[in-house]
Amino acid sequence: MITVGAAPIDAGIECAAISATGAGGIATFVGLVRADDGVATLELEHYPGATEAALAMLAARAVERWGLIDARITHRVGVMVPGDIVVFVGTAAAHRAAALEACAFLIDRLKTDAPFWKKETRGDDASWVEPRGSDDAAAARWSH
Amino acid sequence: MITVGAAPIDAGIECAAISATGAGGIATFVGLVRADDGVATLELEHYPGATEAALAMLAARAVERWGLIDARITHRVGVMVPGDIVVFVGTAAAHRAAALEACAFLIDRLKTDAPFWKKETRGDDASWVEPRGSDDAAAARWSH
Amino acid sequence: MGLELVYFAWVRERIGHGSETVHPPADVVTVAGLIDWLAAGSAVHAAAFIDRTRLRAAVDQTFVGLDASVIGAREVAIFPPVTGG
Amino acid sequence: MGLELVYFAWVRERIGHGSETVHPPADVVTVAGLIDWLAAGSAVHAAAFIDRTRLRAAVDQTFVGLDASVIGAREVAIFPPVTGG
Repeated sequence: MITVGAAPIDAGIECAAISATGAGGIATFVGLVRADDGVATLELEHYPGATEAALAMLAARAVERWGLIDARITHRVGVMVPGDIVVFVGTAAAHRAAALEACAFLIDRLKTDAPFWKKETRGDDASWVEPRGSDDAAAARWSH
Repeated sequence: MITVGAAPIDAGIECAAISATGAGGIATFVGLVRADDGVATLELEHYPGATEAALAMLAARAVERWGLIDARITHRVGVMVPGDIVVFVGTAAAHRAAALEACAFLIDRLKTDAPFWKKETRGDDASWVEPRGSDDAAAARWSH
Repeated sequence: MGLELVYFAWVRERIGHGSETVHPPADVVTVAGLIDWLAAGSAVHAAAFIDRTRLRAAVDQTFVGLDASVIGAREVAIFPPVTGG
Repeated sequence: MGLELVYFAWVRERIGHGSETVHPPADVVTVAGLIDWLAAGSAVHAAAFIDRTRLRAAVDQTFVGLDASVIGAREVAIFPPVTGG
């Protein structure tokens, strides 16, 4: 299931939902806003409709590639503060290797390809985040 | 935190607990009893005291190797049925790669080195599980 | 019937609004041509679109290059490179 | 003061109980020697320990080889290879 919205994400509820598939192995990743470099707020903007479609396509690719039973992506948008959950990714498979790899694939891809734009505020300064090379490298390892 | 006990494991509670560390990235793995090959029940036996100590040492190694903020292992013992959660592993790190790798490391090691013994019942037949070569191979990739 | 334009992130901020409806002439056939036409008609758009290498686009919610066709399109989005989730 | 023995999995099942206290003679100095002494004194233990390659041990909750010392030990565990969590 793909969800993009401004509501706070509850890690427990998300994890319980993907675990309820009853698959043998469930892998999840929870990404939170870090307070690195004095970030006060993180604002995420998305392209309503297109972003959801892009995440659904990404999830479908993971399901096919790793034979997943289910994949779940829940993404928050709007203004967040350090400690808030930005994204939840959950994968369910019969065996653990598939679930773990697919989960890592999804979060790496989400961090690069997904149609989101980030704006950080530090004190009085607000700036749009530029794409990062390290994220591209993390995503590239899945292309073989 | 290391917990080994007979109480059912709640994926939501576990995931919420490790997420509460507020680290940037949280990876979790939930292992459930599969109904493969007609398994009716899975019984896990452990060595009270020694098993907890072994898991604590494993978690400490992961914390050191990946610079984790926290690691959480919750393991069930006793008689379980398909769909029951056997194990929860959660790792918290500033960055996602560390959390994801450490989580995969912990579950691979748990599946081989951890002092547990498994007994499966299928119909009227009960048998102790033999160590599996594929699990050893999964664990060995972390030895470099 | 007009063409719906949507903007995101700093493109949206520089233009001052998230969407607008325009009626480009028939010789505007690509996203790049649309950007040129918008920039020619408005100093605000010209400033927002000044560095074309930093612009990305979607036509009817499909991500495309700036050389993609806008013929028959209902919605064109113009935005900076995505920074991921 | 006796030596506490603990058994797990099919070793426990074959012996019929999970723990017992024994008083081995002074010439029992290794886990392997302890196993030999137990097998010599009881047909049930002999049957449980028949294939030594399938036995593993811990001395005072530290996992060791069968050649490890039991001198001064308070607890020795004998069990099959672990099958993981």
